[in-house]
Amino acid sequence: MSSKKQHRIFFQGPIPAQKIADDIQKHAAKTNIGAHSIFLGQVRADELNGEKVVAIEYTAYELMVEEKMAVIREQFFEKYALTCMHIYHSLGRVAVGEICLFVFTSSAHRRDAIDACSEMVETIKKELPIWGKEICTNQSTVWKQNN
Amino acid sequence: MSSKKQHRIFFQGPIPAQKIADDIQKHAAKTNIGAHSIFLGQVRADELNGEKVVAIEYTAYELMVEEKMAVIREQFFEKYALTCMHIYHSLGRVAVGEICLFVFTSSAHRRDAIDACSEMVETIKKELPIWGKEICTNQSTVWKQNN
Amino acid sequence: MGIKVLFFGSVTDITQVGELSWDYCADTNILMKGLLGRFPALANKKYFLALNQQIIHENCQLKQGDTVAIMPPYSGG
Amino acid sequence: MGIKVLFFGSVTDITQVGELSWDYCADTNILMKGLLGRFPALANKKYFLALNQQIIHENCQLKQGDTVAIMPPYSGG
Repeated sequence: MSSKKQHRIFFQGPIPAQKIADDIQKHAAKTNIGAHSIFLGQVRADELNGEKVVAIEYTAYELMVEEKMAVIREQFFEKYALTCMHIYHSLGRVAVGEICLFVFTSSAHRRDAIDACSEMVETIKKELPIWGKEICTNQSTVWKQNN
Repeated sequence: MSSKKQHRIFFQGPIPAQKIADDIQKHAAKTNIGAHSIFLGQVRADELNGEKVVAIEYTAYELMVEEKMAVIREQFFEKYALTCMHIYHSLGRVAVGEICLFVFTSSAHRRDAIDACSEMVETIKKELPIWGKEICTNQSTVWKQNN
Repeated sequence: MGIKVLFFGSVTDITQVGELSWDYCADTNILMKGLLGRFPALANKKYFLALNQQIIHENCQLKQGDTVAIMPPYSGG
Repeated sequence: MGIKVLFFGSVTDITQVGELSWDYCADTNILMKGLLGRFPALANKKYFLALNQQIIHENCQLKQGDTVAIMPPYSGG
């Protein structure tokens, strides 16, 4: 792990749509890519005890996330023929309608990018020490639970 | 079919990264969405008989594509709990490194968007009367074959 | 009106045109016989037929103004 | 140096702090006994332990300067 480049995945606040466009554009130069798969998590206006969620506030055990991601990245590049993989997760407050997770995989042929992206979303939810606190209209808060 | 809104999927030339960002941004107002899944097809610099591909030129039986897509859309909205689904396919010339296919599905929970997007990519390749002609550096051309 | 015949993809390498008007004929078998007479190289092609935008797998009756498309395997995406 | 203890997510609702220094103790069982004494509500929580960023499932020896994290189920994404 120590020899691996640490990939920072955290992004302070919401992930702007413009960043997604810029990241896609950057890959135009990689002409061995035939397929990109992107997953975006968007904060949903759920209702909790009759109160609407207005934002989620994310915290994480950042050092552990980075160490885990280095191992996970390695596993994914072994399992899938990926050209590249970029992952961003918000920290701090992300309002309803904003993007909190951005997973971006690229490969020569479509199945690698698609399958890796799908598996990575599940892996992030299951394996990374990140917590979301849902903040409601009346300022009450509920710790998010993943399913 | 006749009662269904026809969704135009064709896009003249390459699909700009900025369009993708704009389309994502438009969905910020739909606060029942929790997940977006995006697939992008990018023209790859394959080598054919020792010549590099520089572009693909797409043609389609447009009327049949539109009629088929109306039926396929209906099937997907029945099968998956989607909030929305947008599909764009290029017509005409798309150079290496440019985007020729953009599939964008959104749902409250991630599996619907991810599974629908993945299945739609396969459906497009298999079911839509669209043809790609690969154009090489020496101007020779080869009709693309899907696998 | 006759029959409108459309050609797509690599089939147009043989026909050199994307569309032509064909004298009315009773069914798709007769139409294809005529087309193969005019474009013999079609015999070596793999293709599907669509009648009025619907794929057909067997001989179909034709009526005036119908559209028949001769399409090689798809390669979109 | 002692042991650095980190709290995350809903566990911080109980501890009110995200981090504290704890006197050195020999293993994680002893550490948790001490923490449960100080934060009795932890007993009703579901949580995992990580020792130096590695999830542990059983009692582990501790050494000076180790970091132990008390983490409720993850809810990222």
